[in-house]
Amino acid sequence: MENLLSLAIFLPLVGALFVGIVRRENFSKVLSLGISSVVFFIMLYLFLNFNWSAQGFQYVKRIDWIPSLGISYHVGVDGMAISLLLMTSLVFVVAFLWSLKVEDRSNLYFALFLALETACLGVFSALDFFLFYLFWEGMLIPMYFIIGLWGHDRKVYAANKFFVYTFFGSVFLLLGLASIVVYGYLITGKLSFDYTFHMGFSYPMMLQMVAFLLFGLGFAVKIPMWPVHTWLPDAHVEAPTAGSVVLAAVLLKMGTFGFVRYSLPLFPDASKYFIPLIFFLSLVAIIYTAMMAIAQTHIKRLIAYSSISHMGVVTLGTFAMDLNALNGAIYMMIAHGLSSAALFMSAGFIYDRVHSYHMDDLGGLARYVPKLAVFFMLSGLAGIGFPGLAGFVAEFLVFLGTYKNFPIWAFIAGVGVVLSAAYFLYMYKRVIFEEETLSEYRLEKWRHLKDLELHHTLSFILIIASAFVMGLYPYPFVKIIEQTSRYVLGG
Amino acid sequence: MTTIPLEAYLTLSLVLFGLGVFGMIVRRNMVTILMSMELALNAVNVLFVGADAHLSLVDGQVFALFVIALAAAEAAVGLGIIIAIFRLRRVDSTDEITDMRG
Amino acid sequence: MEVLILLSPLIAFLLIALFGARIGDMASALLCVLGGAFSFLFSLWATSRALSEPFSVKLYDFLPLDAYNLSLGLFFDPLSSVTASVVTFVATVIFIYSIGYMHNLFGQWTFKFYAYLSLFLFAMLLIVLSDNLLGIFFGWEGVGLASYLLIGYFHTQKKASNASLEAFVLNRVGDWFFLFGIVASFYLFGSLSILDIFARVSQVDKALLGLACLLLFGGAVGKSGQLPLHTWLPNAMAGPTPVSALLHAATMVAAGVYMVARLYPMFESAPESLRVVALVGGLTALFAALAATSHTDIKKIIAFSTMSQLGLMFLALGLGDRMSAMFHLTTHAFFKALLFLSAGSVIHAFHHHVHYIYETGRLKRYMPITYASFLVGALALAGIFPFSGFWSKDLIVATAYEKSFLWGVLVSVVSFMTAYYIFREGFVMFHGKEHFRHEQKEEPHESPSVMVVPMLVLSVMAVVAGFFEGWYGGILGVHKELHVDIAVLSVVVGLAGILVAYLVYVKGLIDPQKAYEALKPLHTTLKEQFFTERFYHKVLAGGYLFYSKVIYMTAERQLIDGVVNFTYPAVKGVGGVFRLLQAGRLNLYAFFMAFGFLMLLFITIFWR
Amino acid sequence: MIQWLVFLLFSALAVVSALGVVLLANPIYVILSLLSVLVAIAGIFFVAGAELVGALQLLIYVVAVTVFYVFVLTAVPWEKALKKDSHYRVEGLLSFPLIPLLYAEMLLVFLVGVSVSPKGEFRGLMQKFGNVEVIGGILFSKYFLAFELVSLVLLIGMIGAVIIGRKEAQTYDNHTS
Amino acid sequence: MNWNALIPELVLALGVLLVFVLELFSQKKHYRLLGLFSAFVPVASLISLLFVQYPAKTLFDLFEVNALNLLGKAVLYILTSLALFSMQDYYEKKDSVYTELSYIPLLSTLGLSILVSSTNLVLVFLSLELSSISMYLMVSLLRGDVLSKEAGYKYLIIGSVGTSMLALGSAFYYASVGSLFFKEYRDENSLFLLSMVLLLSALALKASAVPYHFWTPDAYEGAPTPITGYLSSVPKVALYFFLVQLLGYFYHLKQWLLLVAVLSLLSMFYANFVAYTQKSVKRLMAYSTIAHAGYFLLGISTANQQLQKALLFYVSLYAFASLGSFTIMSVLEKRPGFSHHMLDYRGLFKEHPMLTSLFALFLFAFIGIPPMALFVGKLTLFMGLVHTMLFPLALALLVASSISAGYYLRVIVYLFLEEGEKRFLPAKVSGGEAFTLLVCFLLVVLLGIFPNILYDLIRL
Repeated sequence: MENLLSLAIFLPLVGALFVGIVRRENFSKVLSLGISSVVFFIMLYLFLNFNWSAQGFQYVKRIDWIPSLGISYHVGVDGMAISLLLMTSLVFVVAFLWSLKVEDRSNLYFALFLALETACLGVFSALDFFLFYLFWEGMLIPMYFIIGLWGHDRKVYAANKFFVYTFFGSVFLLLGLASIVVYGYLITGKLSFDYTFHMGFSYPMMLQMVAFLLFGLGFAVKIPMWPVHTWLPDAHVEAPTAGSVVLAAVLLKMGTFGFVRYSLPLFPDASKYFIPLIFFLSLVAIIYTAMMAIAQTHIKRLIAYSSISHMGVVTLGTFAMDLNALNGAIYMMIAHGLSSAALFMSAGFIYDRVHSYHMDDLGGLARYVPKLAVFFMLSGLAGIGFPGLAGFVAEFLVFLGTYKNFPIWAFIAGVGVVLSAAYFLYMYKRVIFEEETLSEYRLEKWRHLKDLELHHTLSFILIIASAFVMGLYPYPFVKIIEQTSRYVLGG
Repeated sequence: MTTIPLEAYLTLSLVLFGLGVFGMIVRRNMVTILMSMELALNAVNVLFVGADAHLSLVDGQVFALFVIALAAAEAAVGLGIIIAIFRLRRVDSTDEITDMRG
Repeated sequence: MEVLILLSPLIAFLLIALFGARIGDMASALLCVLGGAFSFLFSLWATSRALSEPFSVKLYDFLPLDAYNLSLGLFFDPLSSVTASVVTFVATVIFIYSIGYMHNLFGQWTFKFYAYLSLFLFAMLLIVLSDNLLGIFFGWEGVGLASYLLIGYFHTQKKASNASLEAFVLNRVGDWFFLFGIVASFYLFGSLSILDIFARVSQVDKALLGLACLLLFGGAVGKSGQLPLHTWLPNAMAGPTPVSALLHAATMVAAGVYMVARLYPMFESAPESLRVVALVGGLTALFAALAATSHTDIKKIIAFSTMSQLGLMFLALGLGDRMSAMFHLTTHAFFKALLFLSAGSVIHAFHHHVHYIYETGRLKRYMPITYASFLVGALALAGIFPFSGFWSKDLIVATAYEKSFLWGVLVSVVSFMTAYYIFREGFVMFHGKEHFRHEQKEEPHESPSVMVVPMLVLSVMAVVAGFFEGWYGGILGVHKELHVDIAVLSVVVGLAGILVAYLVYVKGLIDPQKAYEALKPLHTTLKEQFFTERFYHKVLAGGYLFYSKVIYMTAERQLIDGVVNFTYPAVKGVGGVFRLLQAGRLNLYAFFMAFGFLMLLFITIFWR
Repeated sequence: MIQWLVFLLFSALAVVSALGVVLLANPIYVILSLLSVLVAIAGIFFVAGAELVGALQLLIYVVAVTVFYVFVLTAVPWEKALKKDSHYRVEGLLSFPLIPLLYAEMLLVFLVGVSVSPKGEFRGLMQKFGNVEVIGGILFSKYFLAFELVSLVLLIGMIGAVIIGRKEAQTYDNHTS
Repeated sequence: MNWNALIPELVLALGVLLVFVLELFSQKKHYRLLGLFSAFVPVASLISLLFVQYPAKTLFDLFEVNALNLLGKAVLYILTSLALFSMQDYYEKKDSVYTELSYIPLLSTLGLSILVSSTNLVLVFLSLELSSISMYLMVSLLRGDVLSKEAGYKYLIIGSVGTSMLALGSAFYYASVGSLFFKEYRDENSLFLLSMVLLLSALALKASAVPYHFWTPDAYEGAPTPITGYLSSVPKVALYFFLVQLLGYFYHLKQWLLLVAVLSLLSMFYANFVAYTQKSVKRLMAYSTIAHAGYFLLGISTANQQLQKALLFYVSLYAFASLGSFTIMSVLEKRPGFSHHMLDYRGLFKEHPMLTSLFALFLFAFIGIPPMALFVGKLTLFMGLVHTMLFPLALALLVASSISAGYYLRVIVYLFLEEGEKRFLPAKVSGGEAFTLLVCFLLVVLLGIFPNILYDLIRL
């Protein structure tokens, strides 16, 4: 069992090596899809076997790695991690499925994605600071090249901005890690990067605040929180579809995951102290970026801003210091992973067919690609928190939990419900519904647009079906997530 | 043996050292810069010998010997390079060898 | 078994959505009707059970909220089961009607339309039958979505897509309040189940309860198109007429009223909130009636009338009279649907090209059955004895006069205007001149029987429904006396309204066009709904969009991203300055080094 | 007293000549000034009782190194240098305050420090043997490794001067032709 | 006399002698063989390290061996050997064969190797000068290339300023302490302070820290690229191993921390800023070296085991990464017409995927991305700084290193993301270069994943 987890983490990396060695396009595609499916089924198996009533981490594997620095190979999952892992592995299956038609340097493409998968899975399952940071940074390079090599016009700018920005954040994180590890050494005389080792401490307030800010900056950049968010729209706009999917669905979650896994349990007092700050930033993120979203004419940029807005809800719920809110925040991570993946897939599909992301160039697509219109609608509904889809449960839990201690904040944050509907439907109207803006030439040309192909449909179905399952029967998911929330909140 | 205080040696040494540095800053000709460098190295020797006299030791003198030898070696290499530059470029002034900058 | 009430439209929806393209539009339509009909039958059955003994059905555990387990379920009591029956009945009838109405569009993916209708019915039943607030919210949003999709059904038209967007967003504003109402109630009662709430309603803090009620009422305001979230309802008429009839007259918009009635114990315990309900309802009733008097769009007049009637219902609720509100809701469902169907019939006769009453005229010659149906509906709406509207409205009038003379006068005024505007529409369309002549070559003709039969059925209901007043009061456990004086008064007021309309539009006592010219400012104000719509569109929505763009261009691009992007030139610029030190000349190197050494020495000596 | 006098004399000579090294325009005069500095410093060495160093200074520096310079100056036609300014005036002016400042700061430092510096233990030994013997002894015992290193340094200096300075026959011609 | 302690140096010296003699009697055609032989000399010294008993002192305590400096020597020998392996082909292709170059680097390494062990300023002075003069020569020896001569001259003059500072510092040390041996001297003596400033300045000059860095960009750019690789790796390692030992005698001065901090801050920020304006990749790497000098100097800001261990780990691995990247550049430079201008690197990935990926790997290592070993260095450095309560310095390091990411990325952008037309012949990697690259790559990656292999060896 515990080896299964490690197997799932490193299988993609091995696959990447194979892809790099064999260099056959079809082989790469089949292997990537196969490996990611295997990983998905492993994760599903682990998820189903997860015991939500047991305390602590499960499937734990610990091997001494660098004894002199107190670093060990230590992996394991709690409820949040296994949920995120399941979502991640699903998203990667979808990303590979979606990319089956990639022709440009596809070997490298698949190798990079496989490496990225290892990094992403690793981040969520690492129980050692060093290992965590290894995976955390390890995701930078593949993503950099994915954006830089397969992106659109301003790919270099976007890739560099992505890299420098996130690197900037993560060095702060590194310093934060170093600080608490050294503190642990100073008071116990034992140098250890082990997460569980550090869980037992209560740090002095000063250290907590400093470390919280350092960690927080690292996470905030990745989430991204306002005002360090501007890399995200650019990265999304330029990234290839599968890249955007992974970026939105998985990479953004690393930041919020970090808040829940590290900031809250390690620095409880500082977390309480900084609640106003975080809440303010979250509210700005929710409202301000919703405004930014509606101001866009570029669909991917709009979706990117909507992601930031939703991550604002996650941070709000994370720091509401309430079980339900935290459940909701974690639930939102997964729900948003699904919905944003589907949204980016829709946008990418539109680009594939019509070669434009601009609303001014689009319209009336419902008539030409009706299946897409349906899936686009469903993904959008999942995103704006429509009941019956995963997003609603998350939003409801967050608002419910936040309202308990911070009714005004929660109520103001609730305006996001309205604004998100406004920007999504505004976009939907202009892209899918309205036809009056279209020129005759376009209409003529679009008459023969090809609707979703099989692999597209399959990808969408995987994502949307999951969103439905999570929206209609959240009980087991919330129970599993609650396993994390309880220990994080110290209950 | 009446001794001259260390301060005197120090002062002299520093004056000479400073002049050497000053020479390196203001001289244009590559050879004269090398000579200014010799001046600076000699200034060090003065200090060593002075310190020896002050301390009644001989280690400083040994050091001074080494400095002399080293200065000679450095001068030899430096002059070799100057000649090589001159052969290639026909220049002998530092403001003419500024190909690399920034 | 009771779950089948919900499941049959749901299954119809799924079947149509998944296989609609394959089985064709007609089959889809039939499936949809079948789903509605089955649902109706099952609800009748459930009603029969519920009347004797309320019961609830637990579906499944939905969500663990800390210690509390939220499970979804259905609750059947007289109120919900009767409403469910009414809803399914009206829906089925309208589904049938829509086969005729949409027939000319068959072959153009019209199965979507039936899918949406089925989805709507499912969601509506969820509202009606849910045993907890979250379930209500599920349906609440579901009908919102269905309404969005149906309003935007002719999405290639800008009008329709804009209207659908507006409807959804304004509904979402209401939902925002509703959601927080749910949240607030959860903390008040520790549960979301309606039964639990009713059980504990007397034990909680009144102020907080009032707040929760107001928040919940916010949702109702959005859904029922009350002030100030009203502008979407008239615009929603861009959808196909059966949709207007079903969603925007008979059922969906009434969901707000139903919800308040459903949670009435909560509201009752917080009288302050009821006062707000009454105020909003009364204002809306007056406001919408005024707007209706000056509109010329066939459907919009009826839409404003709907708003107005909903306002009356809220007024009744606010004044503490749940029974009359709910009864009016029921009768209103019949006669308003009837009115819409008649209007749809007119529009259908003109091949969907006519939208304004002045483009028609003298249709009674061509469409007698439609004329009759419209007349029945209008008389019911005007509250003329013995049509159903009389019975239900009379109760409200009575309640209003009971509470305060002012409320009574308000209701009377509204009733007067109601009678006036609906007959104005009727007289212009079915009497008067044939305005359509110069545009239409062919003559309009009566609609096919698939449309006519539903109209007839509804006509019958609109006539007889009023006689069930006593029975209805009985099942809700309320008995109200009929006040003869009030009844006479309201009939007189209604007749007066009709008379005025008759004099103006049939006899031509005053030329309406001239009157409009003379009262132009007033006319415009009323027609523009006191400029609220324009204010919302231009100032709120337009302003939001404009400022979003401005902030995007300034704060986002210039300030935040500007700072971020400026780091590169800044670093490069600083580097360019530092770079000057590396000038390439050995002397300068020596100089800088000496200077640097001097500085270091300086620091060393003077650092304390 | 005489020692003082001689010391001052040599110092004055050294400083004046050093000024010559720095300031004179003609490279030949500069070499001569350098020579004079070196001789003066050798004199100071003698005054300080470091006969061996003084002698070696005279031998290595005054003879060998200076010959080097003269040799190079002939190889690199020094007349060319006279055609241009021999100094950078701006840098000179800029660094003018720099050097006194350097002096001032260093003086400030060591005037405080000298008094506490220790006195050595070789005094007796020195009187017993001559300076040369002592240094020789220490050179071949204590500083044996250093001595070997110096030989290597000199070797590399020599080799370096040869391989860099020698005419790179084939390449150079290839490039010019 | 304990000759045992001197075995590695003796082997090295003997090797030098042997090469020297062989060189005298061999002809040009034996150049390859000679080069190969010389490259194996450090390997022999490396093996001989195993026979050294430590800790020990010899030659009247002038020369000391202990676990730490033996490790330093091992790193030095490996680096030298690798540098020599990678050198041969470059000179042949550049048509600039100097048979002397087979032993000059060995001499330089010999000097550095003695430096690491020396406990006396005389020895420090001489060993450092031996290596310096060798390096001046190595920089200047590229046939017909005036840039290398210019670089050599600038290096020599500024280097000799450093020499005179070192000598002056030694003189002050001597005058204040009365001995040329390093010892703990705790009196409040301002002469001692002055000597500290001067010695630190001189060593900073050799380590190319701002404001004594001026020779670095020019020498690095002008020197033949394999020599640049040598310059950026071998002397750095030796210097920091030496500085760590020197630290023990000076750290108690309160100005020490201040001076080191000022030097390192200046270095990191100055270099990271200026690197952005560079057009030549080689010169950019020179500035990167200066920036890294800033990072490394932080490691000697106070005496703390963790900090120094981190520093030594970091600098050793940095040397390998640096040698590797310069080797790649020299491979590329062998193609006629190639300058190191960024535009010449455009689209290189299409032509040489392996080489480019390796280069990118080294560049990412410089940025500090795991799992490359330099990351562990940075992390442990952070930990050390936090441990010694030098939080502001840690923050500065953090900011500086995130600034630095940008210019490395520029190179990577040119390598991967820009399209370039084919202008050069394909580059051929010689066996020696391939070996060097392989070793550097393996060390950088493997020690990143299993840092304790080296980390545990660093025993202070």
